[in-house]
Amino acid sequence: MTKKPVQFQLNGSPVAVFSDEGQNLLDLLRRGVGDLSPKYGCGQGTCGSCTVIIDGEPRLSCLTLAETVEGQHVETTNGLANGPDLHALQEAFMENFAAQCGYCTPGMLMAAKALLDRTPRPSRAEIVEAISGNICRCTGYEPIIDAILAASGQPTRRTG
Amino acid sequence: MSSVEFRKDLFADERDDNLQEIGKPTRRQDILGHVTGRSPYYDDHLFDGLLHMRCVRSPHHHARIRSIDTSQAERMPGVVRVVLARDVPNNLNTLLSLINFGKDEEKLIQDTKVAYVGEPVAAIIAETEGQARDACAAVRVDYEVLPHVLDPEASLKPDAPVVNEIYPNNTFDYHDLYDHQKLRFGDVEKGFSEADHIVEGEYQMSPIEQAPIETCGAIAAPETNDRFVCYTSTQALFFSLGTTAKLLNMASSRLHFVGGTVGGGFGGKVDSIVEPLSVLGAVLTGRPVKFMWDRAEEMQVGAPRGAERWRIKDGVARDGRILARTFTGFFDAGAYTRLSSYAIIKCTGHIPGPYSIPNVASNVYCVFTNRTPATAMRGFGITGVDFAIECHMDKVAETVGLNPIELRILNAYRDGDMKPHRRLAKNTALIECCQVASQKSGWAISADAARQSSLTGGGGSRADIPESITDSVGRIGERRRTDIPTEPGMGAASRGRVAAGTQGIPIVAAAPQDEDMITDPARMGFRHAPVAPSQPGATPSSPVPPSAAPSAAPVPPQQNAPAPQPAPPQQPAAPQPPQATPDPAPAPYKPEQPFSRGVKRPGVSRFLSGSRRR
Amino acid sequence: MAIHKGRGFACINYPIGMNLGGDPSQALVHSTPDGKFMVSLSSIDLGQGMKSVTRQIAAETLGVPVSDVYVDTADSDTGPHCMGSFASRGTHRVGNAVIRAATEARKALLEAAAEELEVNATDLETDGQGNIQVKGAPGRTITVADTAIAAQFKQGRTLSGRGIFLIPPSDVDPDTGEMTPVSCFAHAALVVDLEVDDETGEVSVTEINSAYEVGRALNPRLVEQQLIGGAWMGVSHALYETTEPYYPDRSHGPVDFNTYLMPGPGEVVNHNIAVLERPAEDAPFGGKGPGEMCANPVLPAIANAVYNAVGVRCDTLPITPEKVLRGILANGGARPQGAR
Amino acid sequence: MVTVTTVDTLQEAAASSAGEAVFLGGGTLVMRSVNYGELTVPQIVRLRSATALRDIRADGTRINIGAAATMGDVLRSSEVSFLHPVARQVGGPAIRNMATVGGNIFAPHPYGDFAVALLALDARLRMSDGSETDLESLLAARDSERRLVESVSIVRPAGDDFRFRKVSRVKPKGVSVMSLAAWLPRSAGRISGARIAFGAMAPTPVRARAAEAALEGATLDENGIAGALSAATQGLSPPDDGLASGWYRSQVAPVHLKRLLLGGGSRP
Repeated sequence: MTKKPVQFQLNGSPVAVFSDEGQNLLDLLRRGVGDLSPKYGCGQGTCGSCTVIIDGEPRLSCLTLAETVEGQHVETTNGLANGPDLHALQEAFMENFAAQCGYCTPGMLMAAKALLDRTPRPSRAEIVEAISGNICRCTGYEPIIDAILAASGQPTRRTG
Repeated sequence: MSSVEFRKDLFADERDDNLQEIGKPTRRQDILGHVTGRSPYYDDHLFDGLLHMRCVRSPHHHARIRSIDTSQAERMPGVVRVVLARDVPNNLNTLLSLINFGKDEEKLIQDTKVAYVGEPVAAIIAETEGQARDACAAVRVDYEVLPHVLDPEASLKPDAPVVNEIYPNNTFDYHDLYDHQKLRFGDVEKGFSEADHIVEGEYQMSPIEQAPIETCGAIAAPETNDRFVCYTSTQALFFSLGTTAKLLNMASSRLHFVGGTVGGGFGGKVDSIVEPLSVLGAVLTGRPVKFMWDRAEEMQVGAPRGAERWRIKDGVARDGRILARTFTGFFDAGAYTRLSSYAIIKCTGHIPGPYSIPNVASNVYCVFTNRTPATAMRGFGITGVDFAIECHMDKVAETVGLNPIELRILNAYRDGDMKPHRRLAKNTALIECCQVASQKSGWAISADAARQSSLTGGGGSRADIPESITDSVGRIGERRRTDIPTEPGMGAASRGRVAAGTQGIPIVAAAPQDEDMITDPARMGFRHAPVAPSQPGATPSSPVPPSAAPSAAPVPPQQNAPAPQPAPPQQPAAPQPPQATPDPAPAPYKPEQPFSRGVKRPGVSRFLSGSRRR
Repeated sequence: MAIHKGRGFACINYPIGMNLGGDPSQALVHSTPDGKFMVSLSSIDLGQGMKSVTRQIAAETLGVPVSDVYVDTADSDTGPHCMGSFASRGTHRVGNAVIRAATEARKALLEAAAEELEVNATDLETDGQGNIQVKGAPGRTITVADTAIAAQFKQGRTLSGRGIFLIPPSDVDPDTGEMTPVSCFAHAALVVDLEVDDETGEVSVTEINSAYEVGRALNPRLVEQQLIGGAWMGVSHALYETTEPYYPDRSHGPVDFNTYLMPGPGEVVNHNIAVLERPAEDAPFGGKGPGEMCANPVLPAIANAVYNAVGVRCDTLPITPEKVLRGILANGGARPQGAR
Repeated sequence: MVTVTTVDTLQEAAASSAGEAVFLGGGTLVMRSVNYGELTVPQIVRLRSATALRDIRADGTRINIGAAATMGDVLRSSEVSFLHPVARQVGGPAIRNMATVGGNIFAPHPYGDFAVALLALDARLRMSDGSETDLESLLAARDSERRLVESVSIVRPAGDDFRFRKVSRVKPKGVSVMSLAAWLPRSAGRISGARIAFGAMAPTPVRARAAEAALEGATLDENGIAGALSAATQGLSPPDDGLASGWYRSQVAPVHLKRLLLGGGSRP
């Protein structure tokens, strides 16, 4: 099987790996690079649990042909914390009980980060829109919306 | 936006809220892993040389397998092993054989006949998932398509195709006696004849996919000590281990299962299919093998909660009291039993819902059809019948012209009431829930309904077991010969009677095996035991008009207790949790007609529920 | 076009634990050399919070801070047998097993402390902060850490415990259905408010007011997670979900989340919950499992509210716009049943 | 096994493997097929850089949208603000950063909401062989189309002449029960040359010609549109799928058309 070299930035560090023909970025990140934070939920682009940020935009790694990220900047939940210091979203997800099984959480965090990077104080409607491609089967979404509000320094149903 | 209040004022005299850790909003132990993406789900264990397994699946609802040609697939790039039925050492199982319930009937991989679309007939192990997919597409299976049946009631007709040869009547065999589970309490015909209204309804549940975001999967690998490790998404670690040991005819000591961090289950990860297949793959190849369902398989091949069909008939008095209720239920099990047979037992124990009804009867059928086998889902055995019951209660309320909440309170079960499965109700709280929901929504109920309590008004004559009418319609195989009614008691040539007042002894928890395990009851947060059921004659009255003057209600209006707040210290009373009683449990009740099992058990796993094997 | 408001009610109870018993769970508890405790299980955390609730149960029973306890699950080599995480059995069965194991470990802990303090173990109590003290004599204390060190390195004593909880199996009578199904029940009642579009049959749930009785909220935030998420799933089952949209015909079965429908984050329903706590005698600290029952009353309450709104009985799930519209057309138009 | 060929021009891509290879645009459809092993010919061809085909720019009275422009590109372009409500209804944010205008034209039922809007706007397509075609002709034969789309050209609709509505069960993101787009040029309050397109009412986006005809010379009010509503589904036999039956689609198409024509744009 043909292997193709791919080089890109992953969470700020250079990565050089070989991808298989037709391999998607999710599989390359998980098995090729060993970044296990993006999750497989469907391979169809319908669940959002593999969401990563590529060149500042949220994308679905399961629908991204791995070799196409050559030279691009990829961000995953694995790089969200700054060393031991958690990102405000991570703190807010913990504080607001915004995860149950936790499987959708890395994708949710990436979708939320992409939003906050551009819109530091999003409205509730903007948050809903930002996570609309990410499915959560456990929480009913409300704690997640609350956590993103809290991470952006806005009142939630508990604090507001 | 949602809100949560804790009504600490209710049942306050039964609880000691002065606990150190219980009742505190402690953060989840696993939350840091979740938000950093480092929680170790089964697929987060990396192996060098990991192989991938995929299944070749039936495109037909029902077909005989004439032949399977894997020659082309074997030559495909990356293919390491083709797995067929003959590679499975003990290729017949039923999931609940681990508790000795039902006959072995389902193959891990089929070789003779497929009974649903998606049933596996072969598995391919290849270097990549894509190669395994390509090779699956190259397997040629010659099928002889057979007539199929998809509607559960059509499946009960004498001429219906046989879905599952182990159960040739298309129904699970209960107690080696009937083709359904019966419940008989009192005399429903008498109840109907005394009623002012008869209310009938039919309800149909949809099949529901559990839809965890992590699909079912497992990775198995040889360990260095001649064992196999299996990382799994299972909801039941030893269930999956035991099933694997049985199907692979392997000592359980050679299996090392690791799980416990699972991306949602909702009942869909009990079936233990990915574990034996991945371990079999590791055995056959000597390499790590992953078997993971893709989303399409999870949705259409993974077992859903089966559809249920319910018919309910109520005899209702003018004032809203339900005098008799019958159920006829059909659980669409799909092609194999999985857990449906047990759901029906659970459901039968739940009937007629949280109400005290003096005459109750039900017939519930576990029916085989040519569709994906059904299994557990959040609300196992209960969600469907509760939908039926509560929709039906709305019709009853409309029929008698009563506020639907008051109708529920009027008929609600209370402490000390006898349930149709012949055990006394205790620790009930339906009435209080109704009252609080009424308050919160502003949907007013009468003063009399607001005055009722689960603690009083039960027991007395409501604790009696009435003389009950029985019948023996629906013996196994009868329905295959002739079309007979499915409703309770219908079509009976003769009726039996079970005398009033007979009741078995409730089973309580096995006592702690060592006195060191007996907990100081003062530390368990209980206060005095619930008050004894009140005397006869205190049964609830008929509802009074809403115009009646409100009186002091046992459920006062909202007292918002923003939990968690430690309550002030109080004197520990003398609670009596079970840990306090070192006495051995009373002997389990044994009905005269033994609960029949009859598992075919070559290679049966030996370590689960051994007490139930005979 | 008209939007019709509807209100529906339903209430339920829910059996806790595997129906006929015969479903044991075990737990092992042991201390580290300096008095931190590990709980070993083979139970599964599916997101319901098994690791967290058993941790709090162990800490409460041991009498130590929750930060001094961790739960390790599920490795079949180290975690003792558990039937599994289903049937709302986790809190009840595993919780009770953890209580027994932690009780035995606590007994050893107090005996070790008694030896150090030269008193009777029965005269000792824990303060929940990591100290063991003589009842009524606040000055005479020893830390759990010092006790564990003494037990380990001086006394030769393990601070550990085993626990199993089993409801022995019950039989079922084939003719009457007599059985001992379960030992306790959770309860719920709720009122659903919704709107129905009589031209399209579309239903939107606007508010839920509910009362859930859970025995005891062992961790109120975990209970809240279950109740809010569970009610969401109830709405989903009522209005959206099916693997066979034309059941019993098998055509058009969904294979992805675009066609297997669930409410999105734009359909979050205001849900006002009251939690009631009537502790069950044989449940751990009285707590019943809330995880399954929370969805159940939502389904019929929605069906009843749709009837109240437009006079259509939707007795077949899910209640799709198509079924509502067919009902309205069959009735010759919407037939609102009156405000409640 | 899938092979991936990278080329520099759209023309090379179109010629690749005699047109048998699948062209990788945003990947939302092709990569799903790759992941599920569903490509009939397991060959992918892709452009080394699609930047040049992502341009959105006004050209006289027309606006050209490069076929590789994503929904996200559309949303960022002020030239096509009238298409923002359409692009916002395609997938979630991540999908919108991948899904392309060109790909949407080839998206199977029930996808392709953007193409519905383009059909109502009478889009002209510039193809990889340099020829031009109109979208309606391409849709009619798209399964056998071997050329690739290079760009899409539309006229900017005046005022509120253009409307779009998507009906989905899940909010805010769900696939179409149906989508509707209308271009309603008016003079002196009377409609002239209306174009109405439906999505998810046929295997491809289609025009509702009978409704268009009924609107000729009509006013945009309850009386004026009555004829169009009764003709809304004439000639259409919408499909059953997991989201809705053909019966339901037929039944509510006039309702949603009415809401589109009288109520304006997309629902929140």
